[in-house]
Amino acid sequence: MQCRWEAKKSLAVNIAGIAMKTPVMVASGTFGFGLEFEDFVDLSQVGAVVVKGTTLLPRAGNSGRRIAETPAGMLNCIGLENPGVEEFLTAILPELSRRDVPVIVNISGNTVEEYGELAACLEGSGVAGLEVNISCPNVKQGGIAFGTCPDSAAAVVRMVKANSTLPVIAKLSPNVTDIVLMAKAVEGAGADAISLINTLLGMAIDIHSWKPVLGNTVGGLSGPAVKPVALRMVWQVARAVAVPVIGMGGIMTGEDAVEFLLAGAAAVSVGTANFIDPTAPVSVAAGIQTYLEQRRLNHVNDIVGQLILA
Amino acid sequence: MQCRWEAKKSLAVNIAGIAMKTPVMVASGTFGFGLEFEDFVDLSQVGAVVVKGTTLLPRAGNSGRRIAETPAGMLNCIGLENPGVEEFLTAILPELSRRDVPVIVNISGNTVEEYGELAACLEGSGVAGLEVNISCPNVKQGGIAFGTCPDSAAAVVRMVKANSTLPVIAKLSPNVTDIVLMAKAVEGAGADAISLINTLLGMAIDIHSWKPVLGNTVGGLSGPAVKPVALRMVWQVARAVAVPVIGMGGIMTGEDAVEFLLAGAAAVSVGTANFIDPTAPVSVAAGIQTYLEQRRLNHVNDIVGQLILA
Amino acid sequence: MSGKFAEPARVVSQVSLSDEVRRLTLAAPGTAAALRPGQFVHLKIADSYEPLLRRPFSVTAADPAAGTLEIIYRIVGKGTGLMAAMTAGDGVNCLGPLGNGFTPQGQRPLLVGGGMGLAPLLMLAGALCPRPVTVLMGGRDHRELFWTDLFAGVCHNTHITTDDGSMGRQGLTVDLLPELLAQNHFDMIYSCGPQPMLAAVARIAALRQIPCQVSLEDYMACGLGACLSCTCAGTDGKRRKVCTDGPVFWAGEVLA
Amino acid sequence: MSGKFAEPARVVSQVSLSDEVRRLTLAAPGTAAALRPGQFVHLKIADSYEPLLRRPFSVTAADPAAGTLEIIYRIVGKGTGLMAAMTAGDGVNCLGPLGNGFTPQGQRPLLVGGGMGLAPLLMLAGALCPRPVTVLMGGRDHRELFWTDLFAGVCHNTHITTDDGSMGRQGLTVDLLPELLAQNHFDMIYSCGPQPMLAAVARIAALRQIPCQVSLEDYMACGLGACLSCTCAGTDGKRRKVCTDGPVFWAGEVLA
Ligand SMILES: Cc1cc2nc3c(=O)[nH]c(=O)nc-3n(C[C@H](O)[C@H](O)[C@H](O)COP(=O)(O)OP(=O)(O)OC[C@H]3O[C@@H](n4cnc5c(N)ncnc54)[C@H](O)[C@@H]3O)c2cc1C
Ligand SMILES: Cc1cc2nc3c(=O)[nH]c(=O)nc-3n(C[C@H](O)[C@H](O)[C@H](O)COP(=O)(O)OP(=O)(O)OC[C@H]3O[C@@H](n4cnc5c(N)ncnc54)[C@H](O)[C@@H]3O)c2cc1C
Ligand SMILES: Cc1cc2nc3c(=O)[nH]c(=O)nc-3n(C[C@H](O)[C@H](O)[C@H](O)COP(=O)(O)O)c2cc1C
Ligand SMILES: Cc1cc2nc3c(=O)[nH]c(=O)nc-3n(C[C@H](O)[C@H](O)[C@H](O)COP(=O)(O)O)c2cc1C
Ligand code: FES
Ligand code: FES
Repeated sequence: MQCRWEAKKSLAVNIAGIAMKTPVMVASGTFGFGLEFEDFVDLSQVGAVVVKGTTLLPRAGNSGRRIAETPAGMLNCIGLENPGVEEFLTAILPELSRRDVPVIVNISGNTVEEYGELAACLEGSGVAGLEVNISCPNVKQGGIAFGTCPDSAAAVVRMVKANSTLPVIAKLSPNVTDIVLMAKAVEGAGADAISLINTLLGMAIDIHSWKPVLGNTVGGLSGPAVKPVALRMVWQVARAVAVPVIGMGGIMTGEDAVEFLLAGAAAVSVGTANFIDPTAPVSVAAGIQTYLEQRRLNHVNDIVGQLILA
Repeated sequence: MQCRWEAKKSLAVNIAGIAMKTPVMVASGTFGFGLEFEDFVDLSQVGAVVVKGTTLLPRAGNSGRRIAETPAGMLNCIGLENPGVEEFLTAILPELSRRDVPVIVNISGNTVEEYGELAACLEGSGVAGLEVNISCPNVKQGGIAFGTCPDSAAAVVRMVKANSTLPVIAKLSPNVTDIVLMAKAVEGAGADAISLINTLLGMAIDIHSWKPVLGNTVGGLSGPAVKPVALRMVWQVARAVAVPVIGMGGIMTGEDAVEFLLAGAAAVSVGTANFIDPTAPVSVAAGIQTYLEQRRLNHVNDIVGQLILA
Repeated sequence: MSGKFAEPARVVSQVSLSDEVRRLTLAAPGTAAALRPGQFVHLKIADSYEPLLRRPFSVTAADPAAGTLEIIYRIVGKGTGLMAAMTAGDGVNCLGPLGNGFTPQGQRPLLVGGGMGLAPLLMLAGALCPRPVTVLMGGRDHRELFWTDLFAGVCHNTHITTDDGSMGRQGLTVDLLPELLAQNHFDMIYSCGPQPMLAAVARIAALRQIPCQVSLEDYMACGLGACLSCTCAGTDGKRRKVCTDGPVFWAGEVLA
Repeated sequence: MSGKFAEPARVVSQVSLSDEVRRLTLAAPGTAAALRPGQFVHLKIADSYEPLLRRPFSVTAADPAAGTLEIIYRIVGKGTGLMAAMTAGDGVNCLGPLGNGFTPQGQRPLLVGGGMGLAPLLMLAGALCPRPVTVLMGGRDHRELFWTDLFAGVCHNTHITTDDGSMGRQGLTVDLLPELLAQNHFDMIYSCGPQPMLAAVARIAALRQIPCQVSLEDYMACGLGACLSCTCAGTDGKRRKVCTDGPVFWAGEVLA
């Protein structure tokens, strides 16, 4: 049953030109194409729908087991299963576009050129922006490599910018020594916003079979377990770059979101939370609204980056 | 009340020349100097006691709040509070040496030279080995820098080796892009064993005060939450180096330890677990013993590195 | 209006059916009213991050009037362990009804279930009444006897195999299946259980040209078709989501 | 043999003392027999990683014969929230007795406690009997009235301040303290409560040259002196571990 709730003006934000009714977006790969959650969420009350990672050609993803629960977290190795950009444009977007919510397409390529092609395909389609996934740890080619080297990350972003007039969000991998270096590289390459974190690379072993639990041996860790790491990186990046930062990693409640906002995130995304509470994007936004009201604050921007250091 | 349990021969291992009755050591900083746990654990049944990070001069550590609980984990910013190597040698080691357990000293320096001096101080003291902490993320100088750059990590290890005849264990930080690169660097520099992971750098924010929860703003994440990341790194390192690997990060049970052993760890350490169950080093070892017995395996080495890949 | 709910549900009662198996009755009126045989619920067991994810269970009975539904589950891990400790009044969050459910067709249906795979078939058997329903059930040993009692009320004929022969015929359901098919004129087969059993049932059904539906299991995060944790390869080369395209498929759709 | 235990303890009973405060009685025979006033226990509340760490609580009474001990706690977060839901028979793991405890000296002791800081003083008051014990207690408002009843049985004189004046004198304990000291001849002060209160009590005690012990609180992981989560600066420049060197200190040792 759809959760009836309407965002107040105090939650409205604008991220790199994308107007959102709330600062709570949904994280790519955790909310499908949005329509799957309409039984529970009025999409017009979601900040933005970031759709599943999309590639030029359809992908079947990884074989074998794809998820494993871990303490306060989960591992996944979906492997970018998706219908491909063509199918997205013809079969999914027309329906999704009827909803009053910005649609952001998360794109993934095997080569710098593929990212450019994807951006070009999506030009003029009516989507609100592109999120460049340079960080997905599951794909053996590409993925991890782009996201862990400042030069290649910058090259991807430049290529996407060159092929698009849309706002471009660069999504960073946390599996790096220096997240600020990565953030500055993509900012320098023209990214209009930066989102982080993608998943931490992890693993689980079945002690009965002596085999990895996941079909792909390793997978990406998400959920509450990673929140401290995500928050630290968001804080480091937000104080180092001028473009808006979209924070994510383990956000389950309005309180969690407030931590990210105080750390400097201009907006947040909920990911794993959607699997536990299908109304999460709305309940987290409502939690932020309550927080603001209790403190008689007029607008969510009044708390963004307001962390007080000793 | 001390937990009465005796390790069978099937658990005995030898790590870089250090003979241990069980493959379960205790992680530096989580077990004090060992004596603090004698009410609960017979130290002679612990693989090895790795003492609190020790520096040349005494250190007061960080001010403000030093720990915060997180989902299935904890953050700490102790800041290497310790009595200094002199006091360790004169006031603590004589008593600790009376126990039938290898003592490994975790050392931390601000410069490459300090590591050398520390190693020299500990030469001939009767300790069983040195663990070189190049990874503690809490100390503003040194610490993090050494542990995240292969060259400086190697320089530290070389210096320690040059000043010591003891087995030298290099302890790696997980806050790096390429853990295998770090492992190979310290192996190349002469490390006799590699231990990992130290804590993941994280943060928490108090949404009531708008301040960081921790006195040091950021701190190190440990406990079950980090286990998937730790296990992945131990697996990657164990298959890439020839020296023995000591695995740690979120080990709470014998089953957790078995995962690390299958991934290739020759021994494991329990850290945060000691705070929840003061008998952890023994209960984890007992859990491994039970696991071996149930499968009629003769020795713990029968499972080390036996992960079956598809 | 939509037919899916994420409702705070209360435990009405819980009974032991064997050492390891329990029947849990939940008050979840929205789901109970909308649910069809073969659909499942996805339960958030504790208001905690341990365990984090929901747990999927087939529904064995639903009473729209009373607003209750029943599941039968085996205690296997953390989540089911916590469930086993629940008593009347305890809360869970119930997401459902999920999945497509069986197509209740056929005048002489045969149900083939192995182990906990009998759960969704139980509600189906009830829905197929008063048509004559035959069930072929396989289990490890006589401790799964409770299934016989449960199906007795809704089925005409019950055939049993156990791995150790301690109840019914010794062997697997699929060992008995050809015989049963030869002796009867079934016009529809429904099956749920371990993957190898489903593959064998589907093969035998295809040989005899009897339409066959199978209910699959997979590891699930969202249960809503969004995360792609649970997809499997269709025989046409396209992926199927077990949680929304299934869990019930025509055998030929997913089994070669 | 050692005096510390990590014992599986059972809840004997739990009663509400106010909206937010509960008294929990635990069966923990080893700890109950060994514990002295001012020591504390470190409780692992649930057999789960949520919450992960133990929680420290002062003991307000111990009955070695019955093998039980009592704590009085305020519901403030996750751990105490779970504790509040416990009923007789539920289990916790009890690590204790921890810390050093008070030095029970003085013939005319004064106990000064603020809020939950009254907890360790309650057991101390009982141990100081039959010496005449005076307690000066401070709280937010009349909802902390229950402390008066608890101390009534063990103290000769009870003085009360509340922030809002809804019970006793309006103001802080330290506002009333100089007056009390002028009117009586106390030869020992014990204090526990918020840091600013302790600092003020210590200052006033030093002026009057009355020996004073304070009981500190800090965030704790191990409770055994191993992790250094809880250390504070001593006035001599050396660090003190609140969990093992304390929680009770001579005021001059830790407060300037
Ligand atoms: C559509 C569907 C219907 C099901 N119906 C029933 C039923 O009627 N009765 C019954 O006893 N069981 C049923 N199962 C299996 C049931 O979901 C698992 O036994 C349960 O999730 C185990 O949880 P746990 O925490 O006790 O085990 P753990 O092993 O601790 O679980 C760890 C993780 O693995 C998942 N998991 C473990 N086993 C399975 C499994 N067999 N299938 C899917 N996920 C699994 C859990 O959901 C969890 O995410 C069904 C599964 C599916 C997909
Ligand atoms: C020696 C000692 C004795 C204490 N005695 C009592 C007592 O008798 N009655 C009572 O009500 N409280 C007492 N406290 C405080 C009590 O430990 C906390 O209120 C409790 O840990 C809060 O747990 P929570 O999970 O409900 O709160 P959360 O806020 O969810 O706890 C999060 C973390 O912070 C820690 N924490 C939170 N508040 C405190 C605090 N004030 N002091 C230390 N750690 C804290 C918790 O232990 C946990 O690790 C004592 C503390 C110490 C150190
Ligand atoms: C099942 C699953 C699938 C995901 N797929 C993608 C993806 O396709 N592209 C992407 O950039 N991130 C993907 N992510 C990462 C999330 O978008 C998000 O960055 C991460 O999960 C951290 O947020 P969370 O802890 O709130 O889940 C996926 C995460 C999960 C759990
Ligand atoms: C409170 C605390 C203090 C620590 N101090 C040190 C230290 O002094 N030196 C060091 O190398 N590692 C230190 N560590 C890291 C641990 O030794 C270990 O690497 C880490 O906690 C991961 O293991 P765990 O998850 O089992 O705790 C400390 C960890 C904790 C929690
Ligand atoms: S469980 Fe998420 S798509 Fe099926
Ligand atoms: S709590 Fe660990 S030293 Fe005090």
